Amino acid sequence: MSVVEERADAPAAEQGQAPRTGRQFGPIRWVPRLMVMGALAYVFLYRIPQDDGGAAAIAADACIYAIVGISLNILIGHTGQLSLGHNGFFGIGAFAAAYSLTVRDVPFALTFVIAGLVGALFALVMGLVALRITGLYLALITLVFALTLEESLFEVEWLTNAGGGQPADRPEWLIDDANFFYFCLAFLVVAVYIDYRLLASKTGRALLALKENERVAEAFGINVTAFKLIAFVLSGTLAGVAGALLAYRIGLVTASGLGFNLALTFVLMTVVGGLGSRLGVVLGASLFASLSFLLEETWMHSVQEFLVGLASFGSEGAKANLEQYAVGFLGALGLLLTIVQFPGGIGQQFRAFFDWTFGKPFDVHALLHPQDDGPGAVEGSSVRA
Amino acid sequence: MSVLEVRDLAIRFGGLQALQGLNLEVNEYEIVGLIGPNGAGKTTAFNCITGFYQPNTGSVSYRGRDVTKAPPHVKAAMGFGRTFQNVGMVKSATAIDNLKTAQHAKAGYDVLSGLVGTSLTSRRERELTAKADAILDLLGLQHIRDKRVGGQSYGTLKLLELGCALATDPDILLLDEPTSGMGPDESDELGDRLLTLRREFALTMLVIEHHVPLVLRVCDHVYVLNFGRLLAEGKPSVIQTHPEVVAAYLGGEAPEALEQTQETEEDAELDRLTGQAAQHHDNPSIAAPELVEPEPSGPARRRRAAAASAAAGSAEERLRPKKRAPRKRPATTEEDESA
Amino acid sequence: MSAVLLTAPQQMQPLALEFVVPVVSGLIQGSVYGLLGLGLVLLYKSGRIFNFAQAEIGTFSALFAAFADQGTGPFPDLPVPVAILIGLLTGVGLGLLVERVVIRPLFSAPKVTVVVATAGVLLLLVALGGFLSGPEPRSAVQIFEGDFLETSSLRVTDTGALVVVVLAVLAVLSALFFSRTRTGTAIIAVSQEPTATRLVGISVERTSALTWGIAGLLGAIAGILLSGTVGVVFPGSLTFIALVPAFTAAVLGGVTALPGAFVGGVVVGMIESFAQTNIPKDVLPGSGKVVLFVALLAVLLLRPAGLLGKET
Amino acid sequence: MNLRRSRGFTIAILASALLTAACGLKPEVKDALQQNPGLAGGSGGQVAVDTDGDGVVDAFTTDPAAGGVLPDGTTPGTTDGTTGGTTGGTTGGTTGGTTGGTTGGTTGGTTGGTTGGTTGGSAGGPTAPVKGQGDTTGIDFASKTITVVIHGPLTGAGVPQESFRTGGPKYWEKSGPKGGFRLLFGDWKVKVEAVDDKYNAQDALRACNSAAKSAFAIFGGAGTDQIQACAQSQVLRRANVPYLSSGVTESGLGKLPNYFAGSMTYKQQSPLVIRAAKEKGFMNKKWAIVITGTPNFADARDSIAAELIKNGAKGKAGAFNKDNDIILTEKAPRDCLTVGNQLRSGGYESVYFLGQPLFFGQCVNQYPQATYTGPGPSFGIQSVADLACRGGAGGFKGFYLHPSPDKAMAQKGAAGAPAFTDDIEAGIWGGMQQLEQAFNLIKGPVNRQSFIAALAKAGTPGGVLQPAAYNGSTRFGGTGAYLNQITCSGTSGKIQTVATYKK
Repeated sequence: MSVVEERADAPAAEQGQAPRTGRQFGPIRWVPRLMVMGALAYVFLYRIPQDDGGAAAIAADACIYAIVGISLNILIGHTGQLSLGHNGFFGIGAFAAAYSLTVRDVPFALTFVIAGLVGALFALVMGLVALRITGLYLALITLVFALTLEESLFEVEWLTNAGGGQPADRPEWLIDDANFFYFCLAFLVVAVYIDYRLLASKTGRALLALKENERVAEAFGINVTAFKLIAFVLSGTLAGVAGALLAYRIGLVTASGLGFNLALTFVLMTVVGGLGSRLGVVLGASLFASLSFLLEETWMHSVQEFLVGLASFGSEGAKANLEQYAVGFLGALGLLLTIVQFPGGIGQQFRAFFDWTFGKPFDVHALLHPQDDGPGAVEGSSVRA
Repeated sequence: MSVLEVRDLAIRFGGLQALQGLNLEVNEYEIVGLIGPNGAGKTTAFNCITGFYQPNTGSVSYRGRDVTKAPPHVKAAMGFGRTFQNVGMVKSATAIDNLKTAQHAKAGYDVLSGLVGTSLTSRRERELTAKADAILDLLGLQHIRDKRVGGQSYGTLKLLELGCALATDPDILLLDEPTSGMGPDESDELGDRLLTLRREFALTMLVIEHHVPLVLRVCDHVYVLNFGRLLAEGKPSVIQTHPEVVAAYLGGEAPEALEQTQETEEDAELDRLTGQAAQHHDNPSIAAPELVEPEPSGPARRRRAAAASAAAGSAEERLRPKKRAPRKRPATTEEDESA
Repeated sequence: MSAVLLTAPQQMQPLALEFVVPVVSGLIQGSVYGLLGLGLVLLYKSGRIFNFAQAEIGTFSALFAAFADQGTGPFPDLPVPVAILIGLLTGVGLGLLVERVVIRPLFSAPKVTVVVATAGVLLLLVALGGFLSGPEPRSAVQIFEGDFLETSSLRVTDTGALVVVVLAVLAVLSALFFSRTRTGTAIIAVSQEPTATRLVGISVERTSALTWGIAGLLGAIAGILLSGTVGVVFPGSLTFIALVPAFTAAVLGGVTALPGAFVGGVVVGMIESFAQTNIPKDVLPGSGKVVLFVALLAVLLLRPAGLLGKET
Repeated sequence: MNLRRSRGFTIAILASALLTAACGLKPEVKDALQQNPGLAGGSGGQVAVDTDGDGVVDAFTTDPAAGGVLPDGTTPGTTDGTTGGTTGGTTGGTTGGTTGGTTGGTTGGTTGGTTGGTTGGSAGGPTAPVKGQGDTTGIDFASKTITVVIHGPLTGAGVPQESFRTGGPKYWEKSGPKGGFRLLFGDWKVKVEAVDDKYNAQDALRACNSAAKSAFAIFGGAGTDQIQACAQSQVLRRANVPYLSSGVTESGLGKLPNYFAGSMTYKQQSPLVIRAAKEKGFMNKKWAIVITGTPNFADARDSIAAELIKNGAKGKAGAFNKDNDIILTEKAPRDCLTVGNQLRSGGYESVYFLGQPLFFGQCVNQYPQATYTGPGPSFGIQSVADLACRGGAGGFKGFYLHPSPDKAMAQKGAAGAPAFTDDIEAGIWGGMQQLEQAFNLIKGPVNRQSFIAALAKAGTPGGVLQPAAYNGSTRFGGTGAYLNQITCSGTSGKIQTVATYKK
């Protein structure tokens, strides 16, 4: 019975794997794992935030992007609705927070609530559209929706101070970037928990069912309309809150920072991370948030130099300006590789390691044959057209 | 009082009158059969009854209440459990999760407490799992409990789908060809199972079925559809010898050709509705083309059909319509009406 | 249109700002959208793909034409027609390359995956274009340098006029291509029944390559002409300026109907122009976009097949 | 035990670990914050008296308006600083420097004193930077280097310019004695880092905030929105980071304690535009104002409209109308077709144009017949002119007010400078010159507070740029501008300074 009990809470995606032996107990096996965990904790909880080279700020970005990734994954990965307009929900959250704080003097904590609500509201509108328009057309309409927001609502003077941008000052205790990183991390933890609960409860099952086959879902008694909207609202709320965090992270929100590129980056990081894989999405988002920093400040600089060095003509003496393209190049390459070669994304690649860290035997098979059977392999590639 | 009562049901798709003047009644604790040649409108009738289609005229009442306009998920919550002709399940989820998904309407907690993770939620989740396990035990499917359903054989899937329908806690069960893809032994077994289910769960059933021995054995009453109209009704033994029914069924076509009518309906139709091309699942590791491919390619279908008829043994054991009535149907509704 | 303007510009003066100007500038802008839209429609029609890289293929082609025109990189200083030819070849080559490397391995993948992949191609092309050209705007190849028409109230450059003509001709030609030629029908057949077409001896691969080659050519034509009207080209420029309106044009016109791209493009251009001219920025910023979004939404909700599309 | 459950478990552990860590770290971080001296007083444009982390009174008390007494006993004098600066600006400073000797009050002052005293020779009397005094972020005592960051659109949708990167080093690293480093007082060097703001306020702010940690001062290269965003940055204000830029908008910048505009703002330039129009003969024409619809241009728009009305300008239908003759635009170049045709059908002959440079060039292409004028684009006028001439069939003509003069004139004003490739380099050169002049104003040890205090009550004598004068009440110190005429020779633009206007 206990076996059954233990399996009881297992949500859909993780099961149906090749049977694995259970968790190995015993203190000795845990030593290396604890060491790895300790090292990770040291790096992420102390080393990076206390870094004086600006890593804390980038880490905060990574948390914010990861929240967006989780939000987007709820739509694309769990519900099968391709949204190219997430920059819209994200942006409206950012503006709502900045506006309510700076212009309306709303208390700091309340601005997050407002941002979440506004994000949810806009997502609800898009969700209503998604009830009628599906597949690629939905992708297109969300894209146009976000671009329209960018050029219209985000340029409305009273709300956004038009091109000048709406400032959003952090409270005293958050001005330090390390503190702000911990603050963002707390939000990320909540977002991850929500996503975890989502999949562990009936909502996640309902979303998966309606993603695969709306009629089956209906026959199971799932109100497809309601749950689609729930997915949009949840996703919009998370995106809106992430937007508020971004507003405080930068201190200013402008429309130009919320354009098409951002929309693409969001989709890219989610797909490269591995649709349906929570770990992958967080990793992918962090990677994309910090890529340009990594290319500037770490050993990866040599990669960038190599790429820039390849660029030979049309730009004599201006190679320094080419650095920005290294980010796009690597990101795009990562995306194409993911789609064509590793549909499981980063999450798939890291899963063996992650599983091992938390108690499972190291699964070489999963590492070497990423296309077998992983959640990403199925969910990541079966976004409904 | 009858559990389900259908009055003067009619629906048309474009130029095609798919159903006309259908009257049908299912009483408490009955197993009612719905048979007819392909394209007769059986699945369409199911779809109208369960709310997937809105009939143009006519009414559907459930225990005296008019539920014609209720959407499918409401009907499911009301007690309409149904299966699909070509297996309706969440293919990327495991068997146990499908069974839990099917209990959606009876989950007993709301979305928010699910997200927060209250103690009620975890208790209810445990109960859902226990019930799902009980159903697996009942159907003898514990061995595929944690396997993704996408990889299972067709017969297993049909059985599991029945389990899913049971998991919705139905009052009336609508089964669309529950034996398709099963061999004769499995079919017999299913017949026993249906009778057991009726006894144990006090179920009422409406069954679309080709496998005549099964119909004869389990059904209390049979309706025969042809060209969207009611051709005959009555006790199975009477229907069996009904001249018009025999005429409609016994023709020249080989049984193999008739087996080809295992067309998928759901995906093809969805695709048509959304204007999208057929979507192919891209994971080669998942078998069961019936589930994976919206439109199984010709050869595979034929192979399966041949295998099924070989297993069926003697031809008379399976009363099958021998000839599809020659008729022209607009191409657009092909997917709608393959039953 | 131009004839009317030429004969009676003075009388139109009161109406000019509100009506004639948006119509004419909308026509030119819209033709550019339509040109891009034509390639989008072709790919959608043949494979149910929204190609996000379409505009960037155009940018890339325009960049190469500019390289050749200015003698940058490996190119000697070439005359304009040769430069344009190089640009067109670049577009075709890119189309073929994208098909072979990205599209073909994804034949059986869900369409949405393919679409995300084309977005990846878009970013990759921007990056490559950046590596090759640098971020600075580069002056584009000018096919003609004169003015087609100049009155007291508006001016149309030769390039602008050329865009309209080219779009009209191409829209008609491609419609004929699909209805009259074997290759055209083969493309349609492949899109609708891949397996069956393979059985009757049409190579799906070759047809796909052909489609992408043509799409690349259309993209290149759009790119060279659009950069001509704007005057400059830089990595991402066409995507930035025209990709979304082009999509809107394609959908408005009916994404499966080739002349639809023409109609859709012109409608989009005019709607945008009208809104921009007549709704001041302080009343509604980005009015052109808002009106377009509403139009797109309305069309998708009310007539999903588009203005000229057939219900399929 | 399945993975999902274990993940949930893990996440719970992680979450609690994170929270504990965050809470545990907070006091330390707060301490660290408190040790970071130099909290700016929020108002009044003055630098607040501050204590450093040890609670020791800072090396100086600053109340520039009141002419406070420096700890070393000398009275800061405006004239002193200015003359010192003037000579220092070009000659590199031979006089002065003795005052640096004995900065009293704190430890570390002695080190500074010795350095200053022994080396002598710093212009206007700044002492070398001293550890432990004021906020000396961005000063590297080991290599004797002061880091300054320039942000500008190295990339982006404007007219991205490599010159933003090369301009700074050209001043500090290539125009010193024998073409080498230009040395500040006490052989200190200035290292300039260019960071990319992508011509986007958000990225500018990001860049500035991160630069505030490593740079002593920040110089805004270009772009109104970007400059405004940076200047207003919470981080910069709080850490009191000196921020210099050319004059752009006045909106939101007037009260910032750390901001200095080194040239005239757009609003200040409006009367000069009228003057240019009168002198160059395009005043009595039909006027239009084409301006990007951002609040940051509102002051420019309102002031030029008021000036035009005051001077009896004509608009499309008779008298210049404040509403009808202003065309607000989006930022996107695709508006240009519309704008061009609007100008054409309105029959406008003189156009005040304020907007993104690339946009400007493209719009002019659509309607080259008018005479264009305005302040700025504050940078990149050469590429704008090229762009305008290329499509405008050579017909483009414009008179633009600009902080820096044409290349030839700039070269003359910048003795020892390597040849400028364009006006951006010249402009940055001028800005760097101002910066050096500002350094030389400091009495006593160099830190952010003393820098701001010294500059706030004086100004810079100019060189390539016109002089800037600040006093207690304004940070918009520009006193003049150059009128640059743009004409086309073939398809390339020619820029020539035709007048120098004083305020």
